[in-house]
Parts: sequence; structure tokens; C-alpha cells
Amino acid sequence: MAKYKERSAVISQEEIAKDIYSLWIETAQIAREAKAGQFVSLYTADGGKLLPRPISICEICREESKLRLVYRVTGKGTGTELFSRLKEGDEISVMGPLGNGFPTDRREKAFLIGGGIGIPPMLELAKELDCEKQIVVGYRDECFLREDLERYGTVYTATEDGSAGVRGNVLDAVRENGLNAEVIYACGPKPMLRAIKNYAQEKDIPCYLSLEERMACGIGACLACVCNSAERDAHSNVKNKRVCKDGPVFLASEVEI
Amino acid sequence: MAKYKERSAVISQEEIAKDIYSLWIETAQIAREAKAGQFVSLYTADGGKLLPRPISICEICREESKLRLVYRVTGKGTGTELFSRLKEGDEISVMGPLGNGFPTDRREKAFLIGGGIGIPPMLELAKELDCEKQIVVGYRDECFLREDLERYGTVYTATEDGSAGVRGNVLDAVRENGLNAEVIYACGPKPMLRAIKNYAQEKDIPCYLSLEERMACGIGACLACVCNSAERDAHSNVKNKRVCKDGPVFLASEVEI
Amino acid sequence: MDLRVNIAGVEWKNPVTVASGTFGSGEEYAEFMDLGRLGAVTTKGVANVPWEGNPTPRVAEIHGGMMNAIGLQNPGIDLFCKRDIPFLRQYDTKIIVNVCGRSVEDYCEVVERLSGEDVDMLEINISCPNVREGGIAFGQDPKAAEDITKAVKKYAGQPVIMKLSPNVTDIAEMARAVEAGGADAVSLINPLTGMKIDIYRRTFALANKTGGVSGPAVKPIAVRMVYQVANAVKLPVIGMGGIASAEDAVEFILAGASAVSVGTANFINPTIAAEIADGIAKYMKSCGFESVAEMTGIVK
Amino acid sequence: MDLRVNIAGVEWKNPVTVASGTFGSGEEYAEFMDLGRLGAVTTKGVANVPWEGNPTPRVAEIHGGMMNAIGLQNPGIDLFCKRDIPFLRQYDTKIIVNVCGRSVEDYCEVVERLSGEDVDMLEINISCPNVREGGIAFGQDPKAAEDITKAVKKYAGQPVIMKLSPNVTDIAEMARAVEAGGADAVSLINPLTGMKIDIYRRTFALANKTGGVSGPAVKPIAVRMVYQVANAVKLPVIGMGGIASAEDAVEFILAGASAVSVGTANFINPTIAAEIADGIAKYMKSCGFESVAEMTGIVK
Repeated sequence: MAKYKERSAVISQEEIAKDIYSLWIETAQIAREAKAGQFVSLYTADGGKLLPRPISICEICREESKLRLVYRVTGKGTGTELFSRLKEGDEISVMGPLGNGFPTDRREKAFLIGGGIGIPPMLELAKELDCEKQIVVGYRDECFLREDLERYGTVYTATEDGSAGVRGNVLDAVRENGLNAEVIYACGPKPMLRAIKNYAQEKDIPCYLSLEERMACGIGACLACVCNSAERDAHSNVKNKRVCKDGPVFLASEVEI
Repeated sequence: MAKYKERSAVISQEEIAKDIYSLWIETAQIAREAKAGQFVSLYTADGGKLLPRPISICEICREESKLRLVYRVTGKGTGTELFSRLKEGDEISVMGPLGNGFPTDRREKAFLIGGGIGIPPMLELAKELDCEKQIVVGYRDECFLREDLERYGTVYTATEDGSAGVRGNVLDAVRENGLNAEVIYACGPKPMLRAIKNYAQEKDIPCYLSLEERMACGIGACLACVCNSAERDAHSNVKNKRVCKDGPVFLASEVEI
Repeated sequence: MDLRVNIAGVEWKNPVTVASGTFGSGEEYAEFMDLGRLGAVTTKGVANVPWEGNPTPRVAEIHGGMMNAIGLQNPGIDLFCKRDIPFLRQYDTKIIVNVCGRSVEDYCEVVERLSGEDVDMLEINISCPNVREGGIAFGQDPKAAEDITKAVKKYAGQPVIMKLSPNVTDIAEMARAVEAGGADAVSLINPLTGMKIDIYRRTFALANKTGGVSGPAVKPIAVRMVYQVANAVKLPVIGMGGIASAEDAVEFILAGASAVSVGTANFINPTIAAEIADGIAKYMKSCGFESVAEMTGIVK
Repeated sequence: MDLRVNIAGVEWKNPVTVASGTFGSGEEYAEFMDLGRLGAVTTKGVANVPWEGNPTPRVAEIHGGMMNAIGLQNPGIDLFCKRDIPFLRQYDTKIIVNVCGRSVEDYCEVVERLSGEDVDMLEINISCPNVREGGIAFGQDPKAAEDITKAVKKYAGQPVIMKLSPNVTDIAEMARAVEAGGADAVSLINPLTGMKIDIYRRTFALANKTGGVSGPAVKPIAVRMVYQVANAVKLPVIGMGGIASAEDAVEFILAGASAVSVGTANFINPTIAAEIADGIAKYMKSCGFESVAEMTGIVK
């Protein structure tokens, strides 16, 4: 799978919820090769912030070589804050597509579960998957991307404050809506992924988790973003897998989280 | 003399000669207090380049609180290169006005001598001085600001390659044009200033030199930008004066250059 | 919520001072703010006689900071006492006088002279890496550091802060040495020694060849050393090295600093030190801390 | 004009290699460029047995660079010899194997094993500041450094580069120690030890508490140390620390480096090391240098 580092052009950007930004960029190469569940590295122009920021791919428009990235501004003075100031016509350095992505050839009735800023990759996945899709999304309070997701499946919502859908987390939404599935695809905070892994084990269904870890290179060289694997990994020769390169998507049974 | 650190708005910018940029900014306070021969500190937005860049003031429009800064881009990846990308509507952090400036109350027939990027401050000085002005400007090759200067005095040019005016330096232009004056104001590279200091001594006329030195704070605190003074300086208690605060303009007789 | 800190018996109104050499004696900054907004002003190093300092260029920019080799230019203790102390006394802030010297006797002469002056604390620069005569030997050898601490303590009329050099293998050992010598507090880090070469002129960027590296670039090294020292000695620690925001200052306090110094950032924003004091208060309020002491060293 | 350099008898086609640990064994970078564009590839440290490394987070960003505490995760010498050496041999570049260990015996075991392998040079990591077991004691004590140099030299089938730690009072002393121990070359600097604290979670940014600081932020310290070492020993010096451009690389060469390593910059631009090799050639052409050796250490 080829990877490219390039200057991409900003097509548009908007804040779709508080601190959640939706950025469309036109890439030279990256979008044509990208698939659901992969990510890109974004670079700031600030010499104080040199490391790339991994951002998941929310939508891919291969014909026009465009990518949609939906990300959270993580605070004042952060790299993501700098990205949020990008405007149409600006340029940004991007590397990608990175990581393995979700498998998209399964046909079983599926849960696509996203929590918080783990929701964006579910949109491209929902577009690419050809099966019955139950899209379960969990928010703290303010919702985003629900209308986009509704085009590709039935959307069930959970909010921590109960302001929309079921009060609670994504698994509360699964239970309260009496849902079931034969396969799970999930991305979100680690406690959510742990609960989903347990749920999948109970139900004895396959489960794909997209993990997050602090990264440096994004291409598998620095060994910063490892997760613990259940078995000795062939590449590392220890019980570690690289989230950026071997992942970010793993079978729940492969990893200890 | 009050100093301000503020965000200023870029009004316009153009490249007036190769690597020489003319930038107009609208300041909240600085322009109202500025005078000829002072400078401002410009700050980049790049965390790799934290120190302010001292840039001389080329023109002041007090009524509209505007400043014109004419500066040289000193290379690829430099702070001045970042400044050269500023466009109308952008903002930039500026501190000023800094330094003492030229005296503008003398009435004697004057030389205003500028060499290279030492020429810009001569423009505001020419505007403020009320006397017979012979403006002598020296370039390596490509000329700039001559038309602006011609509005305020007679302009004599020297170029190293002989492409305009006298071939040689500013003092060659003085000699070949048979000029003389009763007072000198000069800004430019150190070898030029040394030659002018000698010329002024020979002619026994007062001579004001605007010096340059590598700076950090720009306000007289760090003692980076000192020059050697002929006498023990009252503030430093040694034979050092601060270019940023006690200068940049000194009587040639005060300083060892 | 209480911003006050007590450093070796001296109460500062807030935990923020400035790094010696970045603030003169405050005069240039008083044009921008009330110096009374700072817990203390630490002056530029002063010696028994005036020092000319190094030739220029004395500073160079580096990525994320700067390098300096000013060479401890100073007007000497006489003019300093006559002019700078009364100037600073106009403001409601503590006065910390930084002392430099070429020999133990030089230091002791200045310290003794200051014992009769109206200043609050002394900071002894045994580590400035710029001047060959600036005391580098004291700051890089535990025995020498202990001895000079003992010597200046004999003459000191005010609490003595020993300022440590980061250019050592074991900063904790240096801190223990000055503690053994009787220091009342330690401050760190002085700049790291660096070098920059102009590849087009093929010469050193600084006339002195080497200079002290400071600014955000060195912050992680400084935080590590403050943590090591705070966990090695009982003395209060004044932490510094690249502090440019209240968040940076809090990082040092959590690592073990009882107070902090703002250095290079003063050159970029002349009111930053006061803004940092305000920002620390805001952080404490938002996190529910009642005092600075309560935060000091809680990350272990 | 000749870009070739001879490092302890091994001829590199150009003076650029990569810093150990920033380049794996080259596989991930081969997706972006021909590794044959580099003078040498220096591998991630390898030990006698596989190492798991540290818990995460293993990296944190700092102003102008990064901090890491990977903990020398490596697949062990067996898999390394079977997989990584043949992979690298496909490319027209020299292979430098970085060796780490928990004891002198560990190091010697790996070095002996490599003596029969098709690799060009060894680099001995006695200074990685991340792992408590990673050899920090060797790298901060001249006697220990000399002793381990002697020990590995007994078993080495290839020229030995000793990689020096910057976390010392006197880097020149360390270089003289490994020279006395029989080193064929030295490389420096390994990262400086730093710490970062997350003030909102009130915990260390790295699981290991401290980590190695690298990137442009440390360059001035690295240049200073390369200068000191190049002027203290006769060994060839491989300079590194924050190199992110050809200009940076030339700065190290002018300070005394015979070759350079590109480290953290590989994480930001995967083809930067090759671009730097090209850029050095351009600089030499524009300045009229005929060889790298001619530039080495000319700024004194």
C-alpha cells in the first residue's frame, strides 16, 4: 500500500459542533488510495510543533481525490487548534493513507459503534460496508455527524447527559434498543472499547476495534504507539503490535486493552 | 517614550526589489509615537523563531497610525521570509517604537546617507528634516526607494556594479558629485559607517550614525546589542552602550566602530 | 486561595520571579508594567567591580529559544547599590540580587557589601557557562560548590539561593553539595552550554564561540532536573528553564518547585512574568488548589 | 567533488546515516525511498534476546522536538540476523548495527554473534537514557565506558563506534575514555534526559517518567559537544542531535563531524535523510569544497 507525503489544498472547513471541525482537503494521491479506518498524519507549520498529528479519515471521495477529516480541537495552543484556522485555499502537509483500515468485505449484520471523536471513521465505513448496518453513536452531550450517518444505516444514539437518545453509553443504547449483530466495528475511547470487547466475547461474535495511541512517525518505525498483543507478534517478536502500522484496526481477540 | 506591544494589521505588502519588501501596517499605538530613525520589533508566528526581528521604520503616517517597513529577506527559512508572506488583512505582533531615533531639529545642510537596507530610515528622516538635503544612497546593484526619496531632496546614487549613478560606494558618490554638507545622518553596513565617521572627522562636522547589532529583547534589558563607547557610559558604567535603547543613533564621536 | 510562597523565610506575594540577566534591574520592564505584580525581581548578576562583558555578537537565535554569551556585563556593586536597589524598592516586590565573581573572594566581597543593603535575598551564580572567569568550576564540581556556599554564607546578611548549572552528570549531587554547604534555597537551571556555527561565513554565531542555551527548547531538561533536585534535598527549589506560560510554570511547581523564574520569555513579551503569576492563580482556582505549597512536587 | 567519507576504514558513499531507533531496520522507509541514497543505515538497537520495551505513552511532543522512552524494544539478535540484515543488504548502503544490553556480557554476546554476520560497523549504545537497564551507568562514567569499550572490542569483527551520552559534565573526558578503550569511532549525542508533566491529569507525559529529548531543540548542545569531542580525540566523530536540514548537517561537519546522523527528522519527513545528503553536495559545490574531510572541523 503506497503512502504519500504531500501538500494538500484546503477545500472547506466548518465547526460542526463545539470544538469539532470538519475539514475537506484535496489531495494529490492520498484519497485515491485510502480506505475506511485508515488515517492521515497532518503537520503544522509551527516549528514548535513538529510531530505529525494522526487524524482519522471520515469520508473519501476517490474520484475527486478529496478527503474529509473530522477532528476535535484538544485545547488552546494545540496543533489541532492551528488546523482549525485553515481556510479554503490554504495548504497543509499531509501523509497517508496510514494504517490498515477496517475490513469491508464482510456481509453480516453489523454494529458500527463510535464514541466521541471515534465516530468520524464510522461514516466512511458505513459507506463502504455492504450489509445491514446498525450505527451506534455515543456523545457526551452535543451530537454531530448523525445526519451523515443516517444515509447509510439506522442510527442509535447515546448521550451521557441524556440530551439525545439513550442516557448512558453506546452499550446502553444497544441494550435499550434491544439490538443484536453478528459482527462489530468500533472506534472510541479505551473504556468503551474494553466494554465492547467484553460484549463481543459474551456474544461470541467477531469484533474489530480501532485503537488510539500516542504516535511519532505514523509509519511503524519508531515503536511509540504499541499495544499489547495476545500472542507474540511476528514482526516485533514480542507481545507488542504497532497501532499505526499493524493497526489501528485489530480483532478484539488479538489485543489486550 | 511609551512603547507598545500590539497586534497590527497588514495593509499591503509588495516586493520593491529582489528580496526587498515594503510592508504597510496599521498600528493601534506605535505609529502615533514613532519618529525617524526608530525601529520596531516584529514577531513571527513560528514557535521555532521566537526572538523579535528589529526592523527600521521607513515611513510614518501618524494621522492614520500607519507604518511603512522596508526590509530584506535574509534567506530561505528565515523570519523575514515569513514576514514577506504577509498579505492584506493578516495580523502581526509588533513592539515599538524602539530606540532613540535621529535628531530632527537641526537645520544645517545635510547628507542623508543610506547603504543597502540602511536606506529605508532615510525616507522618514528626509520627511522630518527641515534643511537642504542631499540624499546619498548606495546599492550593490538593484535600486529601490529612490523615487520616494526624490520627493524630499536631491538623490545621489552609487552602485557597486555601476549599473546606476556612480560606480563605487556612497563616499565615491559624494566625491564624484563634488558634494559637501554641515551635518551627516547615516545608516548602513559597518564598513560604510566607519568610512563616513572618518570623513566626518576629516571635515570636522557632526555625524549621526544608526548602528545595527544582533538583538534579543530590543528594550535595553538583555545587553546583547552593545557597541563600544568612547567614554564610560553612565548607565552601563563601562565603555558599552546599548544599540537598542541608547541608540540605534549615536554621534559618531561617541562610539568606537 | 493563597498565591503567597515562603522561600527560606522570605514571603513572596506570588511564586513568580524572573531569571537573572533577562530583566536587568527591572527599569526597562517598569515601562510596561508594575513590577509589584511579581513575587520577586531577580537582578542581573553584579560583581565587585564593573565588568565589560564579551564582544558581540552576544546572542543568536536557536530553534525554540536563544543562545547568549553576554559575559556578565555589569556596572559593579557600587553603582548597583546606589541606583538599582532604591529603584526596585519603589515597588512592592522582593529584591533578589544575583552575585557573580571571578574568585571566592570576589563573591564574598559583594555578599558582605550587600549584607548592609536593603535587599531580600541573594542568588549566587556559580554556573554561568559563558564567561571563562564566571565561576564555571564551582558549578560543575560538588566540592567546589559546597565550599563556595560555605564561604558566602559566612558573609551573607540575607538568605542565600545557590543557582545550579545543568551542565553536570548528576544535578542531585550538586544540590546535595550546596545543601551541605548551608544554602537556604537552590535555583535551576542556568542555561545549557551550546554552540551555533554560521555555515556561510564559517564562523561561530557568537563571538564567545559557546553560549548559554535557553527558552522553551530546554524546558524538558529543566523540568527533569527540578524534579531530581526537589526529590534529593529539603531546600526550596526555584525552577526555571523555558517557562513561557502559566502552564509551563505549573509544570515546574508540580515537579517540585516552590517558585519559578521567567527568563527568555521576557525578551519576547515584556509583561509575560506578571501574566504568568495571574495564570497560576487561574489554574489553582480551576483545580481547587488552596496554596502553591499544596501543589509543589505532587507529581511523583 | 567527492561525497565519500571513510569512517574507521569503512567507505560510505556519502556522510549521512540515520540515528539508531529512528529508522527501524529501514523497512518502513524503503516504502518512501531507495535506502541506497544513504551512506549508511544505522539500525535500531538490538539485544541478545527480544525486549518488550516500556509501557505507553512512549513519546511526547516538546517545543521544537520530542521526548521518547521506547525502552529499546527489539526483536532480539536471532530474528534480526535472519530478517533485518538480508533486508538491508539489498540496498547499496553500509549497515551499522546498534547494540544494547543489560550487562557487559549481553553486549559481548551480541557483538560476538555479529562478528560472523554481513554487517559493516557496530555502534554500541552505552548511553540510552530511557531504560533503567539500558546501560546508563556505562555512559556516564569514564572508567565504565573505557572498560566496556575494551570488552566489546575483544569480540568485535567490525569497527566499533561508541555512542556517547550528553548527560555528563565533561563529554571530552568520555570521548577520551572510549578512545583509550580502543573505540574506532564515536557518535554523539544520544538524547538528553527530560521530563514532561501533564498539568491537567497531574501525571507524567511518559509512562517511564523521563525520556530522551531530541529534535531541533537540542541541536546547539549537540554541536557544542561534537566540537569538544572532535577537538579532544583523534577518532572520527559521527555527529547528530536535531539535524533537520542539509544546513544543520554542514554545521556539525564544520564543528568536527566526519559524518552525520539524521534522527527525529525522519519521523517528520521520511525522505529527509536522503535529501540532506543531496543538500550537502549542493553546499559543497556552491562553496567549492572538494571533499567532506576538507570541511570537517574547519571552524575552530
